[in-house]
Amino acid sequence: MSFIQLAFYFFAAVTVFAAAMVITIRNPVKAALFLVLAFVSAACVWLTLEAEFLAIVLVLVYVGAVMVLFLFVVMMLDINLSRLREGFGEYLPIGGLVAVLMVLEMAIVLSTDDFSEQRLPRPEAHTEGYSNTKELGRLLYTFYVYPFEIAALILLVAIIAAIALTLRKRPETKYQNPAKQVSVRRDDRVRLVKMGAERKRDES
Amino acid sequence: MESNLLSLLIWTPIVGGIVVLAAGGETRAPLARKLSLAFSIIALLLSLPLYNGFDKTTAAMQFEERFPWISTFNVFYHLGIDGISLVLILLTAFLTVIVVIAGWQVIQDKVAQYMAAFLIMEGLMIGVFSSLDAILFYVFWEGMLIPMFLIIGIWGGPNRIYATIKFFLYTLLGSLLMLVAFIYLYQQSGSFSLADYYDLPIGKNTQIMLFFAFLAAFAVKVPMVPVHTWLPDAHVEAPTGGSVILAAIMLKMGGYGFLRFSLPILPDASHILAGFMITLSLIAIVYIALVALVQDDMKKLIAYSSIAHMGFVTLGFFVFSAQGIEGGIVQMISHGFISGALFLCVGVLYDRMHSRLISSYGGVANTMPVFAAFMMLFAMANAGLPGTSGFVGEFLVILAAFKINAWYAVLAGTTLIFGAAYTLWMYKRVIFGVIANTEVKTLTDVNNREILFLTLLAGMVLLIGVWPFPILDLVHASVEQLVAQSAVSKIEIVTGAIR
Amino acid sequence: MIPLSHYLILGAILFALSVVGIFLNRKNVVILLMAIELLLLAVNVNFVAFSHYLQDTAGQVFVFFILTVAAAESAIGLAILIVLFRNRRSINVEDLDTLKG
Amino acid sequence: MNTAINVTPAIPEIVVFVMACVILVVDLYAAKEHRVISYALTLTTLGVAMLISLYSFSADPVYTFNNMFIDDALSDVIKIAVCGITFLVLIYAREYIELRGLYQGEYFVLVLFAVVGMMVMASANHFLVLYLGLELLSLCLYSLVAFQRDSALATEAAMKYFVLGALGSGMMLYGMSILYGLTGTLDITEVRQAVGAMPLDNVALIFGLVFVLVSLAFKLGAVPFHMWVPDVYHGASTSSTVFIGTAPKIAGFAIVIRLLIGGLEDLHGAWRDMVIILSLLSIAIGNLIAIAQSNLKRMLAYSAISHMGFMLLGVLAGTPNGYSAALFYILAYALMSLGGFGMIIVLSRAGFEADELADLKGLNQRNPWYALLMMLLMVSMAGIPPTIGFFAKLSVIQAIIEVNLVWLAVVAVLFAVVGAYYYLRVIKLMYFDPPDEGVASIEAAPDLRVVMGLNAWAMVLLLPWIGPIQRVCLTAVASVMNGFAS
Amino acid sequence: MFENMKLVYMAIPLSCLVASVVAGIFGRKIGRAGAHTITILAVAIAFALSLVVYVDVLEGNKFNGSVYTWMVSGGVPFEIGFLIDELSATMMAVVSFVSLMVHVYTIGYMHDDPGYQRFFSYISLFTFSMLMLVMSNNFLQLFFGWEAVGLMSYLLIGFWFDRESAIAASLKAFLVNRVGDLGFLLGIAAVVALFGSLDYSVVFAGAPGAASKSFSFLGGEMTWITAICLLLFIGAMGKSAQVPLHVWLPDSMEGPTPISALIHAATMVTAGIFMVARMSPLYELSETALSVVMVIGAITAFFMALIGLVQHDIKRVVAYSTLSQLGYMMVALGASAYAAGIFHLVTHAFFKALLFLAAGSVIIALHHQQDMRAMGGLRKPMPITYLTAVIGTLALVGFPGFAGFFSKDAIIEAVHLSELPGSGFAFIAVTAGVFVTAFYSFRLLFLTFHGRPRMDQETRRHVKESPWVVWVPLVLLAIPSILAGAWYFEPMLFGNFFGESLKVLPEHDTLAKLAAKHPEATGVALLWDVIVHGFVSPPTWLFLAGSVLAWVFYIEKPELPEKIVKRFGVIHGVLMNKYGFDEAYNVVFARGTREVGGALWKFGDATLIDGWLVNGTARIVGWVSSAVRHIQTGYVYHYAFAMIIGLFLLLTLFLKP
Repeated sequence: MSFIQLAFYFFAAVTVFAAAMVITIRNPVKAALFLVLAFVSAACVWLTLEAEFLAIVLVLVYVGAVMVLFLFVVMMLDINLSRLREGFGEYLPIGGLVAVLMVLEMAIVLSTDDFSEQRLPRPEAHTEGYSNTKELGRLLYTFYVYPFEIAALILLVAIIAAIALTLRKRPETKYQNPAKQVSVRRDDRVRLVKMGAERKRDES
Repeated sequence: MESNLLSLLIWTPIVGGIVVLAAGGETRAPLARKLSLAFSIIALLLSLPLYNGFDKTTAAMQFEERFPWISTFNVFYHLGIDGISLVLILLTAFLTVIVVIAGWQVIQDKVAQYMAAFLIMEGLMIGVFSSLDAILFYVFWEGMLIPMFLIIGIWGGPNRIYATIKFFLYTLLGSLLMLVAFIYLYQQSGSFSLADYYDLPIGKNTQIMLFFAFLAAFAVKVPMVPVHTWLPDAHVEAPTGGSVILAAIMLKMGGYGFLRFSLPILPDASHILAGFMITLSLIAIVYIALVALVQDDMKKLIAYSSIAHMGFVTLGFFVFSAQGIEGGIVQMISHGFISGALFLCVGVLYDRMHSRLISSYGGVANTMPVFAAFMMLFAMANAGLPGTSGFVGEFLVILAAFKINAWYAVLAGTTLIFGAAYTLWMYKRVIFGVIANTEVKTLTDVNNREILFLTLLAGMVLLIGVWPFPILDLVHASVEQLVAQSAVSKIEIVTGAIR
Repeated sequence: MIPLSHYLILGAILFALSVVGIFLNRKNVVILLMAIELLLLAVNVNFVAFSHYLQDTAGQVFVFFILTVAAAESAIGLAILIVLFRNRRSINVEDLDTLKG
Repeated sequence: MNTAINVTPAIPEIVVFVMACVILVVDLYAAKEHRVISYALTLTTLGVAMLISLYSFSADPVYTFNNMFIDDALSDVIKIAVCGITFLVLIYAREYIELRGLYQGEYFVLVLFAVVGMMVMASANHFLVLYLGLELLSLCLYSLVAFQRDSALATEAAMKYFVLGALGSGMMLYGMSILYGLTGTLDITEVRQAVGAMPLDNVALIFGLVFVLVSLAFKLGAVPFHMWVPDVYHGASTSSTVFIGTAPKIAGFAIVIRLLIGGLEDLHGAWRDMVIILSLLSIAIGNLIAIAQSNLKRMLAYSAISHMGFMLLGVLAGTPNGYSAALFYILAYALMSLGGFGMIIVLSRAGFEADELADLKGLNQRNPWYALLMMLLMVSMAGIPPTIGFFAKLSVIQAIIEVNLVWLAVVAVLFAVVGAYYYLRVIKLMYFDPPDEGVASIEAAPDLRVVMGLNAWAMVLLLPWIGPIQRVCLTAVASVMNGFAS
Repeated sequence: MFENMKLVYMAIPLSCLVASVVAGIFGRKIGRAGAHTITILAVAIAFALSLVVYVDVLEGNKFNGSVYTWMVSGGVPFEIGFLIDELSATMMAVVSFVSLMVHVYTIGYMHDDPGYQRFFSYISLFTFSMLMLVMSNNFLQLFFGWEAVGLMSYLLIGFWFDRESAIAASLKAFLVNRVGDLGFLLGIAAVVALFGSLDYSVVFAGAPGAASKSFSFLGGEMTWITAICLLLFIGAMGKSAQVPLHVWLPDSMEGPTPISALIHAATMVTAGIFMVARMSPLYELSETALSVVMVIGAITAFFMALIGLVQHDIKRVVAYSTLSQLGYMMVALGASAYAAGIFHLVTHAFFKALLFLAAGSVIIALHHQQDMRAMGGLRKPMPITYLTAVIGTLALVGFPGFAGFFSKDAIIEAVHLSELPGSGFAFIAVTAGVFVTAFYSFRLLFLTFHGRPRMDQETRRHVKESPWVVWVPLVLLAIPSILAGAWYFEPMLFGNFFGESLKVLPEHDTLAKLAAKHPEATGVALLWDVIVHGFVSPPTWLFLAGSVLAWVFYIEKPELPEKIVKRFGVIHGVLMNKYGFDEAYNVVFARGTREVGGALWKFGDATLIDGWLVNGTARIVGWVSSAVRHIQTGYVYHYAFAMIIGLFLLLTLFLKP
């Protein structure tokens, strides 16, 4: 068994284990962490496929940003952990059965000739000087410019939507408006009241 | 012949209905009434040139109009009439006027909607009788359901919602199967034109399947046993005008369908299944008559009698002779007048006493002699007395059936007894006898408006009874052609050409 | 060497796990979102593997876009989650049963 | 590599996209009382995009963006329809969202982005583009459902929609990945060529196909992938429902065409039977459950499911006529559905949703005009002539009879009768039942009234133009098939 | 005499029609006097013109032609037309004469009735219908008239529509007649099927050629002609009240007495006789049919007469007498002595109308008391009525020289000479019938006019002779009751009076054989010969025996009947119950059909079709719907699960490795 095989099977096993933990573990924080593990090991699997750029992106962007977002949300929401896993076991057998059946069925199909080594043998490794990143980058900005634009749009939508959905003005919160503070004028704050001079009221 | 008379005849009442709907709000009922009467009379007048200009010597379609409509399906706006259509159109135009008059004072609630519904239905019904394109036919055929649904549902009796939904779904189910058959035929012939259907060779089993599909639609409309149970409910609950149109015209659409579609398009299946159809018809005649005998609701009784009478229509059609078919047609026309008239009579009583139960009445002749006389005439016509229109069709059908099998005629002939029994027994309990209660005692006889429409109907009933010649003269050429068409097998061509 | 099908089966297992995770999980919506991430990961494994074995970069480009979309998706998903939590003070999946029948 | 990209065919998308950004900015600076500017701009944008698509309508396909973008008759038809329907949706929605505090620039922007997504889907000739377009649309829709932030129902619906939608997308991606692995390409034209060269009973091919099909079924809401439909339709604010229930259906049909017909037409033998199952189940379950509903929106949702079943009848026929019939059906359905949900908006007031069936009681007495309009819509949905709903059903049934699936046609019409029952019940409520005591009178803005009237009367008034419309559908479908044939 | 006889023919029925319509529709405007004036005028015109036609026909001017084409269908023309020959001319004269008498009589009888105009309208319309019937030249019009007289009978029996018994009787009459009509209609259908025409002349011309055509029926062979004749005879049984369709006639006495005289004695009920005679060219071709006619007639003649013995209602006695006499006529027809049948029809029309009107006169005098047990001794206060009643009775029982004698005697003789199966029985029945007839006739006479008055004092004091409008018709009818027999005896029976209108095959010609018995005589000599011979013939002895017995029972020993009734209680009971026909019909038909109908309705329509199929389907759909909706649990994981299962199933179903 070559190193690369060893690496693949090891990381594949870790990925599967981590994924299984994600869906079964009680604590959502731990689940998120297992998800991180799954992603990282998946990135390693990808490395065996010479997809270096994607592997790095997966770790940097996904683990770095998205998972953190997850954790943030999980921790921000005040969730009653004790209730979270009640009755989980009841559904495990049927869930497991479905999962096993599906995997079996899929495995049978995926082991057919179409994906065999005869038809699609593992290609030779890339030569020195080949840059996966460069190649992808070139394609993204030229050939895939149209999808790229759409992806931009999607991100824009995500921003708008996320803000529109979550931003709320709390009437009860007190906050300062610096612009208003800065642009304040004297007249706004001080009122000069002109009064007549004081006179003794001796006549009265 | 270049003419757009048929279109005019179809669209005038429909547009009229919309105008009435728009013009007559809740507060403007009198205007709505007058407008409706005007439009229905215009339609009736429009049908007169149709009659005058009709060439009785030919079976060809006349007053044809043909414009492409849905080119992707070869659907045409194709109208045209032969004698059979013509008589039914005349019937429709005539009865709509009657119905408008009949609803004049009786309907006080949502007058404009009521009148508009009838006007729109008139247009649609005339459309049914003059369509030469299957899709156009279907559109008119089904379009009618909605106004009728509303008429029963809004102005109907206490159990109206059950009745109207039953009516609607029953009919819809049958019609949709017919639609499937139409499409199948389109698939074979490449068009929805009836003329193309007529020329289309069809294999035996296919014919039988198609026949049942058509049967589903037509049998429900006619209605034939065992898909008749919507009719008593619908009739009982419908307002008088609704019952009249339902019995007088809508049922005829089923019979018309047999003549226009089943017989000429599927001659072999019609012959193969003739025994079946005749059996159903005879069951309708005997079984329904017995059932009618025990009804205690006048409208239900008349409704059942309608079913029995329509049994004659289908019986006549499926003996495949000119006499039988002509008998069936005359029976349809006559039943249109008679059942319409009887429903109006019940309506007259109902308007006064708000009961349709036979047991609520008794001795009405004492307080409403004129009405009693009218109703006697219509009851006798319903019993098929010679000299009234009710006799002509039954007579011809029995003659025709006798030639096929004497026992058919014997069973059909029992209507002579049963028809008289249920009609006159009802008449006896309602009209004759001593005054049953104080309500009957205070009844007032028919007013001028009621006399007007009853007289018009009585005139028609007697006229046809005494001289049915004109009707038969009109349909004669068409029926001859129909008989010829239904006598030619279509299977031969298929076996020769394809299989 | 590693046959393609092994990668695909890895993808399949991840797919199955995530799917099962969605219907097995009855308490916490966040886990659902995570299962969805797993689902996308499964697909990505497939694409990357195919891309490699086919010697075609299109697959990798696709994965790149999937990652992008997944990020956007989780942003919106979490946003909805927050709104939901604000409304109900709960992200229990079993509590999401007002709409039914 | 071709660097000189022809962007002309994509001008409608670009216009909408750019304008969406403009509106986003304008809205930031416009005071609340001037928000009508955003609204007007949005409508203008949609109108302009529609006109451009109309203007550039041509049967010959034009490929651009390295074959990822296709501009053919189908895409034009769908873009016109989507823009037009969305235009009407916004008119319907205006007063409603104003009254419920949803009248924000973001709302319009999201709608516009959703439109862009649909347009992208319509023109996609590449799995990636298709996926991105779909996601663009889906993300906008999730947000629109959740947009009524203070509504527990809306957020619940959004959450469900989101989870299931992501699952659906995942399935589509998985299917695409398998197809990619088999064909080595993501370009739909090339996929088709590659599939054509393969044995059609290839297990892996079918495997991929099933996943793709399931995701399509999900997007259309076909049973058993329909579960999100009633909850989302019900939970979302009606202004969002009216959008979700109409334009995206058309876009969904576009991807069905692009994937199943554009890409996998050769597998028709395989997917036909699957679609038969889906469509029968949809017709049956949709119609059956709709009967038991008491909520109008929910009832319309189930009716949508059954309508999708009918639409799929046309698709499964696998003939140009069938596809054209399906396209016609989906267009007609969008219009009917628009009116149906629109009526709920019309009858609703501030703080009151007229989405229960009981709210329709005695409508004829309260307002005969609206009762008539609603009746037209219901009749059309039930497929009873003389309305376009009937002609839509006619077309699809014709299509399946053409391929000798008469039994399917018969089963379909039987369930159509079942379906007619609950549409009738609506009419019954409006016409036969007395109104509840103390119901407020109906006040709707003039623009709303006009649109409502036009929408409902279109059911009947479009009759003379059914032929031309169907011819356009046929052209659209033919352009897809010819595009691949050449 | 007239330029265009066709117009005359048309004027005869139409005058009645017009009068009827005027009296019916404008009755209130023209008032009582107006109504009776116009109708009587019309009937008088009809009668006068009928005489003209009669004379004209006797001069040999016959007519057969159509008035207008009713319709044409399947190549068969259906026409309305007239056949004027000896038979129809005779009938027209009789009908219009009796009708005229009854019209006049009605003025008196219905004097106080609120439905005066209506009544005149009805009887005019009836006259119209009856005339159309007898003048018809085809089966269609025959059936028209047939049904129309049935309708008028219905309306007139139920004239007093607030009397439960009257309207029940009218309905019964109509329905029983309808049973006959069914047979009649089927007969017509058979005629059309066999001959392709409804025209008498065509049919009769084709009949000999079609005589051998047969069909299998209940395992045997039957000729079409037999079938037609039997079917038509069913119609005749209904209209002429032959057993077992006789049940309506006694009940029809609920109608006003003029009606009983006109319709239920003189004219309408004889329509069956007329029809069979008219169809003689057909009946002659079927011995089976003739036999049936004869046997049915004989049964009716004898057994109905027996019932007459025990009736107390004066009109009912006359009614059963009518039944019996109709049976005599039928027997004559069955014996191929058509002329004798018609002859008896004519004489019977006069004397039975007379008897009814006389009975009516009594009823008026006693303020609508009809029970003979409350009469008696009316000879003195009502001499004219008494006298005419006696004349009627003598004519009925066949006292030699009176009208009934000639006709009845001829029938008995003819039956005696007939060789058809059943003629033996028929002969015995009609002969015994003479005795019974005499007994009940004189019973009536004695109970009514003789003996001790049994009415209450109040009535007795007011009893007086009826007004002239009542007794004049009695007198006018009494004259032909005496003379008609002698006048027509020779020409009708032996003189080929009816010419071509009646057709008798030589081997059936009983009258010819009868004529052979009196080979030498003609004119008055023959008459004398017959009368003298009559006094020594068995029928006369029988009638004398009957009258004497009646005298003993009701004048000499009035207590005797009581004893006999006690002694023969069973027989009396059977007779009182009219052999149980009414009860049986009630149970089997009236109640039976209703119960069957109710069961069919309840089970077939309500339970099976509506309950199970229609509502059942709806219920199942509703149930399924409410069950299936619970699939939509609201839980997102269930939704996801459904998707997975869907995916899984599709994969499993369609992946074929």
